[in-house]
Amino acid sequence: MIPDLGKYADSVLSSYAVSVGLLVVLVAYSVIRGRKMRRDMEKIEQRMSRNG
Amino acid sequence: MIALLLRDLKLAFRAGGGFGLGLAFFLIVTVMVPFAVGPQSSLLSTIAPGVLWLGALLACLLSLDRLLALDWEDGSLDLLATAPLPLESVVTIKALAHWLTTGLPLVLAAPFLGVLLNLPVPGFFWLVMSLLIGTPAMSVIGTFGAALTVGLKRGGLLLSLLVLPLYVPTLIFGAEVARRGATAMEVQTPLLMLAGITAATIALLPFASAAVLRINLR
Amino acid sequence: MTLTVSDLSITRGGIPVLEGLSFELPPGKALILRGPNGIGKTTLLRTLAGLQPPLEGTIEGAEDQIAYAAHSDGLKPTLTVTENLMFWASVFGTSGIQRALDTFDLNELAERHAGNLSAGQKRRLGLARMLVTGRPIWMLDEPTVSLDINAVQMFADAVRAHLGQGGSALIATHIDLGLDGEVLDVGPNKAKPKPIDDFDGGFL
Amino acid sequence: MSIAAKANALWEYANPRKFLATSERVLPFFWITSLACICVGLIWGFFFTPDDYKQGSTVKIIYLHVPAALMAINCWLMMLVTSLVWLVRRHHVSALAARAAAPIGIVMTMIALLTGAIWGQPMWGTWWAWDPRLTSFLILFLFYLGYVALWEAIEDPDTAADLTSVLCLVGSVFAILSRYAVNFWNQGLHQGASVMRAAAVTGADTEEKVSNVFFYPLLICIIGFVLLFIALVLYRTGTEIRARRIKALMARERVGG
Repeated sequence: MIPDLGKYADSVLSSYAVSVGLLVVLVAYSVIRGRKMRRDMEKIEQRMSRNG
Repeated sequence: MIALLLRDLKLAFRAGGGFGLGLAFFLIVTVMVPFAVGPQSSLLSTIAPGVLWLGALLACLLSLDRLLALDWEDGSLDLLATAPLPLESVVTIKALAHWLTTGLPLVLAAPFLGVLLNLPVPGFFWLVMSLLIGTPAMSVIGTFGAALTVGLKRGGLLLSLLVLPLYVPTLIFGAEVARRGATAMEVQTPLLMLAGITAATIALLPFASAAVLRINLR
Repeated sequence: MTLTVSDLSITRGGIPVLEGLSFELPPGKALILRGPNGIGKTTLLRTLAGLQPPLEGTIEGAEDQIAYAAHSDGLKPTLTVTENLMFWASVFGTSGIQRALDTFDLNELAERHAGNLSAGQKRRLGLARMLVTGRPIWMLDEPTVSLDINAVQMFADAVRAHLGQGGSALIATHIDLGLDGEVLDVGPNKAKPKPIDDFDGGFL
Repeated sequence: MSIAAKANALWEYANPRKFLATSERVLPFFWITSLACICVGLIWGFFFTPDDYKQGSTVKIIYLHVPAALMAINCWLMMLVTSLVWLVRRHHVSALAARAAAPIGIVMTMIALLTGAIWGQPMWGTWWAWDPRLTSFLILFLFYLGYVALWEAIEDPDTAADLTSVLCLVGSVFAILSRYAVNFWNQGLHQGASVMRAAAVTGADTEEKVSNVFFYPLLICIIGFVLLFIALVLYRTGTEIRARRIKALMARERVGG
């Protein structure tokens, strides 16, 4: 299925790997941090509304 | 305003003021270069203008974190900010004092260090000229960086990270003048650009520095 | 010049700390600020000095009238007493430091470096600095820290002399200085927290 | 609705609560469309476009390189605009959006630089050349780093927002200056930005055109990157808003509210 990339196969594939990898890391990091902040905010809001 | 300038100069020259630190650093960096790249005089004379410019730039950078930090710590800046003197003038004077105590000595020392690096004879004039025009911009830009990081405990490294990219245009044109001067090429275009950048930063950047300082004093 | 503050609210780090604060400070009077630590006395002084903007309310009669000093003196240890004072005198455009030297009994120390002074002497020099600014309203933040009883007394005398000459002072301190003036307890003006579930630009 | 009223309505999203509610609603759309566009564009580009007669299969790298480079610059522009909005109108969301965008800009710049280096190795015979365009991106990268470092270093959030905004303004001017300086300093061997010229699309200018075969998948990739950028900025701004609220609540707990 992979098309014949000729002698530049390494370059092309590594470009795609690096770019997609970086994008995935960025999205994953954003989502993990986003989830954590969402959780923390709920926790502290609950705690504070309980304590007044 | 004169009083502020005189006080800053006095403080720099008296014990503990750190005057000469930049100069010593400039000397040491220049002396280290041949150890790193080898003693061939042809190579040294090729890289001399760039090395001297970079050395001057780093020496300038070294003294930036003291530029405002001392006045910040002892509360002088609070009182200066409430004084009839506009903060824009204060930062301009501070930059001028920094240039007189750091930039100008570097300019004067550069030709002697040029000898160490085998700088070609026509290069001396343009090296001094480019540094003379370029170092004021480095002081003014540095004052902006110092104002940005003045409230921070360990702002030194951050200050370098913020200021170095801002030094790029000055370094490029300044070193270009020195390089072209050393090879007896036409220097007018980069010289004009360098002078333009210096003039523009001196005219405009103090407003940004003062604004930033006001924010930090809140 | 009377300092008039009406309905002032101030913030620290974006969070309201004091609100609805009103008072007057007429010439010749002192106002002692009281209140627990962290309530915002320093923030109040800085706001009045114009170093930070108030959230709400008005401050009248403060423009170019205030000399502000935090705990630090703004003194340069490598300059002499005279040089330190001369500098501030010329920055504030006032003439002469002789009166300040006389008032604070600094004549004998005039040529000493500020770094060689004792804590009490330094404090006197710091107050002399306030005097050479020529500004009538002094704002002092915990000025008696690190002073012994004698030095505190000298400090109180100095402030009294300043008041006698028509100046005024706003002092955040816990010590009774025996000055002619009122005590302002800012405790009741502590900002009331808003309900936390309706947050806006302030995130509260 | 008149334009003025529309503009006014836009400012309502500067309220953090409103922003959170709205972004939550529209985010799935942006996530899905961006993913779809990037997948379609990359698959089309990777599997169904021919090799370039000169560059061989390395031409496939442009589907990543060009969109990333575009977003690296546009991200800084967006930060510049939001910084200005913060300085002029004091809308917290605006400052936080700038903060949220910066790491995206860093990643985009890294992708542009890395794919450029990987492409340059077979084409120019070197991983790195001090070509003006590459150098400018490297400088842009340094600006991003400084900007993020300043945000991280300052305790007080409003002070941090103010200082980083001023840095962004001043930095923009110096970034443009650096661009000219670098151009002057080295004339370079990089291709012109052929995608953006109308002539390149119509094929009128045969010298440096990106032909239509490459252009459509590239366009889809660019759209995908733009949508991904929007999704990330919206999502990350929401995170920053929450982080900011947590900080404010904790500060209040400390003073004993």
